[in-house]
Amino acid sequence: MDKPKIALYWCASCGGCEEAVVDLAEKILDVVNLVDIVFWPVAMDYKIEDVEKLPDGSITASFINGGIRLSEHEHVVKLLRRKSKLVIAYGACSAWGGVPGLANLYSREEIMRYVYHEAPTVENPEKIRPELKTKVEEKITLELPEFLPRLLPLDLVVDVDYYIPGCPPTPDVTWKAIETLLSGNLPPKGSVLGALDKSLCYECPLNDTKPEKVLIKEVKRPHEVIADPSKCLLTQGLVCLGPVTRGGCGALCIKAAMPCTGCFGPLDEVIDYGGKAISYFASIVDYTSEEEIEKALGKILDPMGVFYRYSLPASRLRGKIMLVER
Amino acid sequence: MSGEPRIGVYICHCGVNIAGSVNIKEVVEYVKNLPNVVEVRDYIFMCSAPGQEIIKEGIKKCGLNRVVVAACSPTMHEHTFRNVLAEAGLNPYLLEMVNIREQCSWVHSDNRQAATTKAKLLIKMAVAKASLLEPLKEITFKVNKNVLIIGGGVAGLSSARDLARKGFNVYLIEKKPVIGGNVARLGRLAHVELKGIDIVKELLHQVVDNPNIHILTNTELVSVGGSVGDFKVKLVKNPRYVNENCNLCSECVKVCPVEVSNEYEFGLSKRKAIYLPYRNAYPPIYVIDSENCTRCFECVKVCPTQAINLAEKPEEIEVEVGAIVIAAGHEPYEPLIGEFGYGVSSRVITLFQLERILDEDGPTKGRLEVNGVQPKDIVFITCVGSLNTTPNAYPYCSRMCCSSTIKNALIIKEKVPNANIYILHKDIRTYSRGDEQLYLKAGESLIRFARYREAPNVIVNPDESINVRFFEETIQEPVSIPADLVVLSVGMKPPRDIDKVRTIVKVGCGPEGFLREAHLKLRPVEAATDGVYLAGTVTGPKNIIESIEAGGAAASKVSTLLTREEVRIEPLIAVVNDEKCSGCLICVGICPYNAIKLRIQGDARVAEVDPALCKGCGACVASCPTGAMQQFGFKDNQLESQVLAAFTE
Amino acid sequence: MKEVVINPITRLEGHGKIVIVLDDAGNCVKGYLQIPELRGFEKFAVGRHAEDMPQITPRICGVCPTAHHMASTKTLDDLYKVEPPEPAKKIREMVYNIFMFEDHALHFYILAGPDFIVGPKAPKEERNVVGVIKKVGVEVGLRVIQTRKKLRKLIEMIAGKIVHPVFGLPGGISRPLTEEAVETAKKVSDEAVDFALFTYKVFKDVVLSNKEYVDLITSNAYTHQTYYMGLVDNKNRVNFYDGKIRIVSPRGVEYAKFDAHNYLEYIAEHVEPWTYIKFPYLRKIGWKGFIDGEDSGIMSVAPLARLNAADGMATPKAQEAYEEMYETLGGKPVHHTLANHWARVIEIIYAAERFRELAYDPDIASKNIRNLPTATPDVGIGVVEAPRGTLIHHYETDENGVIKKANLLVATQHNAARIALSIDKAARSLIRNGEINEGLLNMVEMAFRAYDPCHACGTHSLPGNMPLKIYIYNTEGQLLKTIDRT
Amino acid sequence: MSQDFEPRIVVFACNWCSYAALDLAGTSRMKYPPNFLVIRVMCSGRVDPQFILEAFRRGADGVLVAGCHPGDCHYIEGNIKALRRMTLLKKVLKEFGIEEERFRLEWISASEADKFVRVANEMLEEIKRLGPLRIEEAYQHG
Repeated sequence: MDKPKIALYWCASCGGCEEAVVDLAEKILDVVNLVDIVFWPVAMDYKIEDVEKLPDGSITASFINGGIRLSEHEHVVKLLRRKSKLVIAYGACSAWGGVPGLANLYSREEIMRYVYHEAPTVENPEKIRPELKTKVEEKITLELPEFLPRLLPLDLVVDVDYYIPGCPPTPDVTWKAIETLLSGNLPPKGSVLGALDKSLCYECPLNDTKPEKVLIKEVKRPHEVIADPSKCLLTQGLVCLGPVTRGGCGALCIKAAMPCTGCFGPLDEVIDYGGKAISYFASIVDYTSEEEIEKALGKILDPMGVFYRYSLPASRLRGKIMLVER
Repeated sequence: MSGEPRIGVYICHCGVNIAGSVNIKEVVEYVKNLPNVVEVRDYIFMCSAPGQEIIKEGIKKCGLNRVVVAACSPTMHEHTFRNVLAEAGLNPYLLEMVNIREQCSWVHSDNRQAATTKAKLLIKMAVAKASLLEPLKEITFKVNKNVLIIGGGVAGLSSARDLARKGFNVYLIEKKPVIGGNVARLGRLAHVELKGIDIVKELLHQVVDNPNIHILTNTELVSVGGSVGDFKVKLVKNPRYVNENCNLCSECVKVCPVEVSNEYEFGLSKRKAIYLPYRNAYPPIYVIDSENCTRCFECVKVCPTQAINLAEKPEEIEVEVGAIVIAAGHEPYEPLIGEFGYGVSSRVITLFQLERILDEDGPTKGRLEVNGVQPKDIVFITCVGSLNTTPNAYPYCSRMCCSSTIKNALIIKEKVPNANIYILHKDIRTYSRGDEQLYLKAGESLIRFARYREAPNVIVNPDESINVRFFEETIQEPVSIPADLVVLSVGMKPPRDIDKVRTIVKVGCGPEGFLREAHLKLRPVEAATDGVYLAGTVTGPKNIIESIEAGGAAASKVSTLLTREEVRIEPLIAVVNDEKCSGCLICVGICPYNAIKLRIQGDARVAEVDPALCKGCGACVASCPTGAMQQFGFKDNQLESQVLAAFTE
Repeated sequence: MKEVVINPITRLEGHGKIVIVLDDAGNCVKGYLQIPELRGFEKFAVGRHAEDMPQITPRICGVCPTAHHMASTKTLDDLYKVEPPEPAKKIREMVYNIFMFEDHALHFYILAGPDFIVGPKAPKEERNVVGVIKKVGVEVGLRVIQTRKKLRKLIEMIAGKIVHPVFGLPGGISRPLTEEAVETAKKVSDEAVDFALFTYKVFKDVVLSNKEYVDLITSNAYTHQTYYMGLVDNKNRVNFYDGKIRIVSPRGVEYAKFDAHNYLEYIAEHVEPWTYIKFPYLRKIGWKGFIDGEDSGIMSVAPLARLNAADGMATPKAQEAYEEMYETLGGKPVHHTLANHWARVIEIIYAAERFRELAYDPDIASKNIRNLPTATPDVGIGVVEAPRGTLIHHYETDENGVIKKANLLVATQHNAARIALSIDKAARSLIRNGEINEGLLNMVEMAFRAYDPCHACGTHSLPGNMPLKIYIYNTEGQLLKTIDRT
Repeated sequence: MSQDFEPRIVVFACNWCSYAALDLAGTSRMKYPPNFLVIRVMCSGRVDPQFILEAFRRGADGVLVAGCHPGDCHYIEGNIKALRRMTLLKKVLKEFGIEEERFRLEWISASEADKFVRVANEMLEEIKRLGPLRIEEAYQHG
């Protein structure tokens, strides 16, 4: 019988997800023997047109990484959805928007203006900007895809069957997910593949160093302390999102004495990662007076960058509500 | 049980209270089309017997598995309707109430349309939540048959007596080394040929030889865990340094070099560091106050029975009880130095000091004398420390002072027939049985009553003589009375460190610091915390009769609880999903009741909620980072469904 | 007029698109490279905690995250005016050289390999890693995969994560090395040096021994006379981690040498309406359009540029190879785009040697890895040499270290203009009289691939052919015909 | 803003103080605007910021969290936990571009029906001035 057909595609991603796949190293050859890759722009030169020729639903699974930032991304993922039995959001950007999703704190106009007009190196007296259509001297028109007003996670554009978390997913997580998919008995739609159903604390080597009551008096920013690598970072005052973040990465950052920033995203019951994160974190700030609480939490000057670093476009409010767009 | 939700919605008119400003018809039509709703009924009074029948009938006929009642506030009738469900064979927690009276019809009676629209939305939200309700099992504990009574005054003693007689095991703890509280030091009482100590003795002798009663003096409360029916109590018994072998031979007292003023005699006499607080004190054993003792060991040397052990250490005691009675009593109001000349002249004393002086067992063996001289012109001033007489006085009436003042005036008249006695009062409140007669008798005995509004001025002259000046309200003239004894009828105030006790047992208090009842009129001897009862003056001024009554009342309340085999508490508590819990410990630090512990499960730790300790605040749920912690009746999805329903059209 | 679209070609942080315009005679009159990619990092950096930037900016590129992480971390040192302890600097530089080594090695074997080891005109089914392995032997192929794996594992041990490292903090790094890491580093560094020298041998045997390739390298199609930019140490030798920015003219004379703090004086960016990428150029010379020569501000970065901009290499074996290249290609500077591959091999040797020097330095095991900042932050500028060229980060913050302004000059960007030149020139000189065959198109792509734009590393990494389709439109945009390269 | 705009405001009220205060407002026949929809919780400490974000997401023009005064919490310190969370949530809402007038945390004891009425009127007025929070529109493409 035919090998399952697989497509891989990137949207607004950094390529780290591709690296993660390449980091399967020898295993990647096993994968290749098990499946037919019918579309992978990064690796092979099949064209979008080739995909369009395929019958609907003929691709077994499409792995899509990166958020939806350009009209082109939107177009391709809709095409892949049509052609695929399963669509899998691969990596944090595709699942919740990822770091580039922080762009949702600014309007398209603000971004364009800064990048092409205001950045200190830019010399652009005629205030030129990239245009969707440009007629060049050779009298042909060069086209660019539209830079959408918001970055969107994949599941706000097409129906998503499974998620593989991480920025990027570790080879281990990727491999586990692939095994699950090949195993035949698929988990319920919407499941997260390859990772744990518990938070990072569950697998964190420092979890046992916590005192019985985890309460903190002083919030510290990473550059302010030399953290003790053998003690729970949260109890050292660092904002560690391990408790609210899905486990499965192997606590890599913690092992480097850096707090978890949440790239594996929330657990199933959580509807707004950042909302849950602030709820948990604020709760353990051990003060009772308004002033002291305000003072302690005042150390966090960038709640969005800290609590929504990978999930702003998937948050309940998606990003900043632009007055200009009201 | 649950399965596909089949919801019945029952809308109450509450006469015109709801129907008057909410268009019930319109609401009924609207509700019919809500998801999962299979029956909608309205009725003039849902809480009435026929109303309840309508619901039971619906549950049976339409096979409902969820019920929404739109009526008054749940605080009013949630229990009523839960019982209705139970009687119809449905789990009582499959009920959701909608408050369309207090929070809708009554506040929007000026806008029928708005009230109707709001009622619709509120019901819609409730229906959404109801679809997600789950059957819950009430939490039950076996009831422990022991009782802890805090305070060895007459209220505590009478509680102890009654409970012990009913066969319950009683632990009676008293902070002081003596039992009997304030009453034990009162002299002759009104209407009866008894002294305060006789009352205490009488109660004691009904108590001490009862094997069910364990009296612990010098004992204080350390902590209370658990809840109604099943409290875990930690006590500490401070050393008395003298044991039961003591035969009161008083050799030790003779050799003790330390002499201090005796607080039990209100400073009227001195005592040694080893002492008996007052004559006939119970237990009849000397006690050493470690603060003043110099550890000279003289007493140890002379003690013929080797009853003294200075090495004695505080002892931790743990007891398990089903109920707790707080009978911590009160303290007499202590006038400030200079207040009515108190502390300035030894001729100015309080009513309690007078009680001691007139007591045959007291420092003067009952002789009325001040500095060795018998006073002749005696002025009582009532309402000292009460009725805002002075800036730092309490606002309330202390109830017993008027009668007690008159009683003592009459006793003096007996002892010193030619004494001139004035009683300066704001108002005479001899409300207790027989006291009015005392008042009349006093009049006949030529005890003079004068009324003041502005606090009298007690002038201590250089020659130690005293004049009491005040404006007499009846004759409307300023008056000055020479006095060689001024008695201040002081009121009652909450006992010192009552706050320590009430925070340990978790009981609220009123503005003056007396403990607060669950309901002033309906539940006067119960605290808001289940399983905790209040007896005697700890809730406010009372006379002896009232205190002993209260003790008895508390005892009978306790026994109704303890005669039950088990207690049930609402299961609206936190619960952990082991599959999701990651053992991060966040909840443990959040719980105010230490109700969450970690349990090893397989290779991992998971949180575990102790249903006996959890009070169902839900703080741990909101702080749980994974959503593993939820609260029955208030789960995330249930609350979210209400939010959703409020908007999605 | 006709238009040929090659879409997508190998990637540069987003899909690259080559558009080739033919005149009616079928001769190419213009080749365009379009980069449809924009995410706005410079804008949404505003409002972030500065110390988070070393974790945010690597998300610009998951292929060279270590470069962004390091540039950002150095920018924080500068921002908080805190000098890391020597051991911390050495550990950072070691990690950085490991990264440069594995990134270059991967490119040489897996991306460029097929072009050179197998041959540009060789049948497509062989022009991939399998073909490379056939040519150099299976054990070598495995050795490539295994070495890469070991190196990346080592980086993970020290930096936390390989893709998007986390260990950089102002004033040093987050934690000392574990004993395991110290020992592994020594062992692996020895292997790295052997592997580097072996790679150089392969390059000489397979590439330089083949006259066809050498001609290709030196062919005019791939030659542009532009300025060259790179970091140099105090002896003007190539350094990846730190140093001054040096620029030499097309004639090879030093045009400028400056501290990164002054980058704004020298570098400006030009905006075109038909692509999202900005084109950096030399501000003082100015933007003269897509032309090369001394009067055009267009400059070039990456291996060849670095070697051109420096006077030599800081390690012995690398220095030998350096001299050998310039002898062979007739002195400095070398303008042949494809010589980038050669330069890259030389840098592989340098990276390996430097890695070994540091791995055996006792400081690496030191616990003194951090100085806490005390100064109030205001402005910070940091620079490193990414595999693909000079990378500059520039942040301005308030007194609490919250970003108010950010400017990022990404390596590949510096090459954007020259890449555009290359595509145009290659297309024009290779596509004549409507003759568009696969070999030619691949050679057009080679012009592009020589710069090792991000993600090219993925290309050819799988067995199987790599078809390329060409669409020929008329100016009305009607499809005239398609040429299928399979 | 158009006068016919009737904001919809969600109230999370703790069972012991604020919910009782709302009942008291009723029993005392006070009047307040009908725009407030109450969700009852046992303690303000149960309120998860996620609920508030969800409410705004679904179209709430404002959200009020009401609990017992500090020190009066039926559960000792639940309201303080709410205070901690809402302090941080306020910062986040600001970043989301939601005006501060749209979200309030108030201490309302069982006897302070009048305080609820005052707060309700204030909130309504301020939110009417701000106009509706049209989140969906803010995310239309183009």
